Amino acid sequence: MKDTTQGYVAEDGRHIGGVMMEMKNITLRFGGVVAITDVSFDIREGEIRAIIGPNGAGKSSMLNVINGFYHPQEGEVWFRGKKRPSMPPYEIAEQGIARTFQNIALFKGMTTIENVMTGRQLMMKKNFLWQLLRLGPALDEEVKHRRRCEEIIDFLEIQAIRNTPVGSLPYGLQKRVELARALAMEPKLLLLDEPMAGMNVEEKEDMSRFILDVNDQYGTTIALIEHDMSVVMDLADRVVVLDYGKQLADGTPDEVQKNQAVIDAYLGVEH
Amino acid sequence: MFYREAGQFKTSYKQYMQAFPIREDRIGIAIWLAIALFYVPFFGLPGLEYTFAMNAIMIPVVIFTITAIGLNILVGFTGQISLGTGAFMGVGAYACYKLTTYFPDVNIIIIILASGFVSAAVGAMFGLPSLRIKGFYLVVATLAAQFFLEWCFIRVEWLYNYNPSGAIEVPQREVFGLIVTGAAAEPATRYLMVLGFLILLTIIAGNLVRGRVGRGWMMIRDMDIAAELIGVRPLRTKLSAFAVSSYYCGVSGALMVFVWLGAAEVESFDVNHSFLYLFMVIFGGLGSITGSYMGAAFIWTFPILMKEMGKRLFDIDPIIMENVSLVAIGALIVFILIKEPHGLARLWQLVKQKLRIWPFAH
Amino acid sequence: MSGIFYDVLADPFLQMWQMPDFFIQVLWEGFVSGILYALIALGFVLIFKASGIFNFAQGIMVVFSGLTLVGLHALGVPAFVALIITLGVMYVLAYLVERLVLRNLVNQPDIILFMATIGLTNILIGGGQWIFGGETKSMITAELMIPTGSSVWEPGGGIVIFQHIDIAAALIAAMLIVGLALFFSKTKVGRALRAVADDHQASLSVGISLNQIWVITWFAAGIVALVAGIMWGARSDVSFSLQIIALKALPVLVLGGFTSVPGAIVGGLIIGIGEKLFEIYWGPLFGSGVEGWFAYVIALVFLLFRPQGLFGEKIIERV
Amino acid sequence: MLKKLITGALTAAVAITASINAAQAEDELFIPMLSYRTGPFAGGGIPFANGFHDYLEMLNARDGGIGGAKVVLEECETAYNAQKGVECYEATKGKGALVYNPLSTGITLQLIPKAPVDEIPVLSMGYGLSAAGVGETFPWTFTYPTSYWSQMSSILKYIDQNGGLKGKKIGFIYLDAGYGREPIPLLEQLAPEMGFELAMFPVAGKEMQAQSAQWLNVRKERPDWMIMWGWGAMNATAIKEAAKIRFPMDRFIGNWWSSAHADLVPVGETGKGYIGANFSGIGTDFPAIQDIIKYVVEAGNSQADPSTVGNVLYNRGVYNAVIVAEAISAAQKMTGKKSISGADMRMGLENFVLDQARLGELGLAGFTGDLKGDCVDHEGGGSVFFQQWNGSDFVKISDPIAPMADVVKPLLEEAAAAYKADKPEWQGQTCG
Repeated sequence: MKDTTQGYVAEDGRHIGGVMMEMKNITLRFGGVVAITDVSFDIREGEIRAIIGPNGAGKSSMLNVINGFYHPQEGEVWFRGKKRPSMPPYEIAEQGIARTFQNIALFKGMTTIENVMTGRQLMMKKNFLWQLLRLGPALDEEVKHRRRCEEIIDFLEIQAIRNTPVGSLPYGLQKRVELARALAMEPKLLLLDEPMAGMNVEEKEDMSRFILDVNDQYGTTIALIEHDMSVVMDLADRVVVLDYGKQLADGTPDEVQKNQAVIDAYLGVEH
Repeated sequence: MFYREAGQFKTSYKQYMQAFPIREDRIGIAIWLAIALFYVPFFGLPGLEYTFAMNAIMIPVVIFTITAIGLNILVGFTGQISLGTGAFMGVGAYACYKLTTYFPDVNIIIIILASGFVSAAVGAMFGLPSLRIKGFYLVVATLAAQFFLEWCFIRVEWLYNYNPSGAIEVPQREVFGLIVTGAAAEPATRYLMVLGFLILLTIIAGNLVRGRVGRGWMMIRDMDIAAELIGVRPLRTKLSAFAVSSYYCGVSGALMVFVWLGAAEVESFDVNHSFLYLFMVIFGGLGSITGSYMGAAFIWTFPILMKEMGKRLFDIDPIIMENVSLVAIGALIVFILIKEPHGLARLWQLVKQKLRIWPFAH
Repeated sequence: MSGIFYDVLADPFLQMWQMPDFFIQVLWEGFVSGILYALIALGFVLIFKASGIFNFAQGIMVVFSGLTLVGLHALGVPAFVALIITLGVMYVLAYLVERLVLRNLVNQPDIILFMATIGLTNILIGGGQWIFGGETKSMITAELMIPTGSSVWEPGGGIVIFQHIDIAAALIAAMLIVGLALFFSKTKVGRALRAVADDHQASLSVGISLNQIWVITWFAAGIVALVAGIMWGARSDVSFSLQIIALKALPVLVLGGFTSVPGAIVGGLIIGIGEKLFEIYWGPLFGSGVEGWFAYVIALVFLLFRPQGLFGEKIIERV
Repeated sequence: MLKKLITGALTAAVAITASINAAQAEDELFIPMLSYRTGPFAGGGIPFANGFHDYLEMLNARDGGIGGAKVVLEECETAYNAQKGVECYEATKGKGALVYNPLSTGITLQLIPKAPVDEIPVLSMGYGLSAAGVGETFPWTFTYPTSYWSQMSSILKYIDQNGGLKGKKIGFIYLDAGYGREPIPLLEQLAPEMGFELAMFPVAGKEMQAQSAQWLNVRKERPDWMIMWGWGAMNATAIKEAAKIRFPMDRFIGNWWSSAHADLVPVGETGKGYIGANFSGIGTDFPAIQDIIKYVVEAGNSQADPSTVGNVLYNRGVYNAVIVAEAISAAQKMTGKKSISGADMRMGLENFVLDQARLGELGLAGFTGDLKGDCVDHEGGGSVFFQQWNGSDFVKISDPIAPMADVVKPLLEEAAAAYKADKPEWQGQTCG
């Protein structure tokens, strides 16, 4: 495993920066059940990082630790060179971490454009008084963000469903709207929880393309959980493997694929 | 045929984001507004005796529409059930009474607007538990507010100026030389005053729900955990919903007593009234301002209509009709929840959608 | 300041000590009203457990069943026959609710179902008044052979009065609870009911449809309502204002948890006894008459510290 | 479906119009009847409404109306709800309403300010605002035959006459609302003057059927007498609870809204000895009541259960109707018109005389004490007597006991002045 502390050059030639987020010896318990045991890894600026593992490996719990929804009993989370204290999820969102959800968590009562606009909430600062007048600065702000959201909608090719209530959209499109919403937050770090679960091959290809484009065009750092090994191996720069809450391996896709423990625990089971 | 958006191109997002992007809708609203402003105050409702139309139908409907919009902000837009509406209206009414006793020379419109803030503060206070309590548990919290406030309205004699009858009796107040409260006020004056409040508060509610604040409410309603992870502060958002909602209820409560009833005891703010207002919101449509108009108008006029229909057409005893309309409203609530959980507003939308493509089937 | 501390922290306990017979009487009265609250709460729990529906109409079902019983008797139907017919009416009600309401609202959000039960409340109020009239009715206590006398116990010169009707209420409530417990644990239908609470699929494997389960639970809640109606009606009278008192079951549920039968009972007793003690010993500080909101405020405060109730499981939120 | 509904609604709207705008026929006396046969207090509202209705219908059937003009009654259901009260008022006032009997304190309070504007008098008989007894301040509102404060003073007098008041402890259990709280200022003023001790037991409106806490407190306080200001289901529950703590029933006095058959029949033997204040005769042994039975009840024109005719609240409804009828006929005599207006009605209400002689003519000899319409005194100088429950019926046990006018009058005037203080438009009002 090569030393990558100061950044490295990815296989496709992209330059990956220094450490953005570091998980140090994370242990997470629910009552008596241990979900994660002593897991440590880091995420670099501009990287596409994957967390994989069989069902119940603690992947989603890990993601929830990263975005502060769960607070680990032991271990530290370092973000951008500082130890992150335990803070409510909305403050973590303010730090520039956005995510999508395994079981889509869109706002069902709202349309696509409204859902995407929710990603801009944090950036809208005009106070209540302007809001209730909806004039001047408040309206300008609304228009400005609306424009940005329309760009994201164009980028993800979902213009046609702009004004459709999201509850009535097919699954694949809902996933895409959710990605749009996360992108609207202009995150530094984007967490994707099984972005391709339940999709057909074509949809998976589309989604992979979007993920690469996002990383490429906006330079967004991406951490994703995925079940589909082939997808992960194509997309990710580095992979961390969990099993039963424990860390089995961490490295490039090639390294991980050759790791005997991983083959035994995960690949061996799958194939 | 006449209801088309084809050919109406939007050249800016501002246009796109209008409350009523379709021209025919705007014309429709203008016609309604013209009727409400220029026809009703002078002629009442067609076919009804003027003061009956004004005092028993139009004025209360306008006031309850404000209540319904307020409650809808909480229940329909933010997803927090409240059974404390009656009491929050009471807070507005008692606050208005106290303020106008202390400042008899201040314009009553300003007093009413100010008393809404008292109600908003009380509402936000009782909204505090909503951070930890969700769903049906919150129902209990709002019932606690309802019953505790009812007790205060009786026990804190200061609230009704130690009046031995335990009621607040509205003093006469004038605005620009016109009597607006008390029995001597003309129905038209009173109607136009409450209508003015309604228009103002509708515009504000419309602005709020279409902007950042409203989106925050709906995010909490649709999926509170996701909302929080996106950066919505749950406490601030829920409290703002409680406060804004209670503000509307408070203003409508003050208007109800000052402009409509003229005097009120605690009975006018009891829990049964809270149910009535909830019915207006359910029936009109959760999360719809247009629906609040429809719901308030329907729930208020329906029993009156039933009573008169029964009496005039079939010679049925009004007592029976009273019970029949209770049953009918209950049944209609269940019916509309089964057929269209989003109420009359959604039905109206469907009709419009049909119109949009009429005369073609699809 | 010391005066307030004395009034709040010392004087009430001193009073309890000085008049022990009266204190016992207060506890007993609290116990009996607690039992009645628990009975109403039990109806809520049954329905909530089986279908996740928060049945706001439980309170009016208490009134409605009581009115039906009294109304039938007024028509000349013998008391026990009237009781059986009333049970039949409650079954028909359960069947109609399932058939016309629940079946059509499957998979709707909880809040919609809750609102539907508020609609149902309106139907029962209007219907009840229409059929039976709005007057207060007296319960046919003697005809149902419920004892009405009282016994006196004189501990150390004091006096404690036990109404036989209250003793009967406590016994009947206990029997009902034991009966329900046996029903749930010993019968096939009962076990299916418990299964459905955990997993809607599971009930199908027992060979009972979800629809039947709903009818049965609503009927069971109807029986509980009838018993509560009889007991409350015998203590005061049957009138529509009982419906608002029945709302007291809500704070009871908050304390006990929405899905726990023992919780409903313990919660009922806590509210019943706590409310009486507070009213008698601390109420005068507020000018008395605090029973209207005390239970709700206690529930509210309790919720802030333990949102899942006494017996509920801790809620772990997932995304 | 929708079409049908809309057509139906339109038809109804047209029908409403037609009826409201219908020109009032000659020689009719239109009297709106705001009653409540539904809602939490229906138990009291029903017999009262029946009595009121049946007496006036009897006059129509027997005498062809009053002074040759037929009485037209329109009943409007308020459910004891102030908001519905407004609706009923507005629906009927345009039809030439002569007088409103709101039958609810809440609705009375709303109508009091409207009365001078619309020139329709309000007769709140034995309820409403006590202060309205001051005719000079409230020229359009009448509280015949007497007010709550006067009643309370009579009750205290009764206690004084039956064992003395000095040094006694008086418990006051009341519905915790405007109605129940109204006599408190009087009690607080009289307690030191008459040398009795006072203990208060409020009962919240929605808790009125759960009074065990209040009665535990009664047991703790050990009052010598209990006085009750209750209504609806509160009354029977209170009597049962009193029996439970073995409070002596003949030391328990209910006001005139707390001692009706509706309250005591459910209690039966348990309530034996319970005393109540009343101002209208009990039973059917009056020629006028017999006429009601003959012309209305037996003719099938009454909603009343025949067994309830002659009950306390039924007869009180009759008495209310008698005052209305007497005022109408006084107004007819003064104006010389058959069909009168609201303003004429007020004149009638200020000038009728209902003494024993007149009561005899009406077939109601001994039904009640003397009552005289007056411009200044809108209480009319009536008084209450006391009745006792014998286990199955009420028995009159006292002659009318006049109120302590010297104590009550200043209180009434003070309250009236307070009411008027913030109403500039009321300053110039006066009676006559």
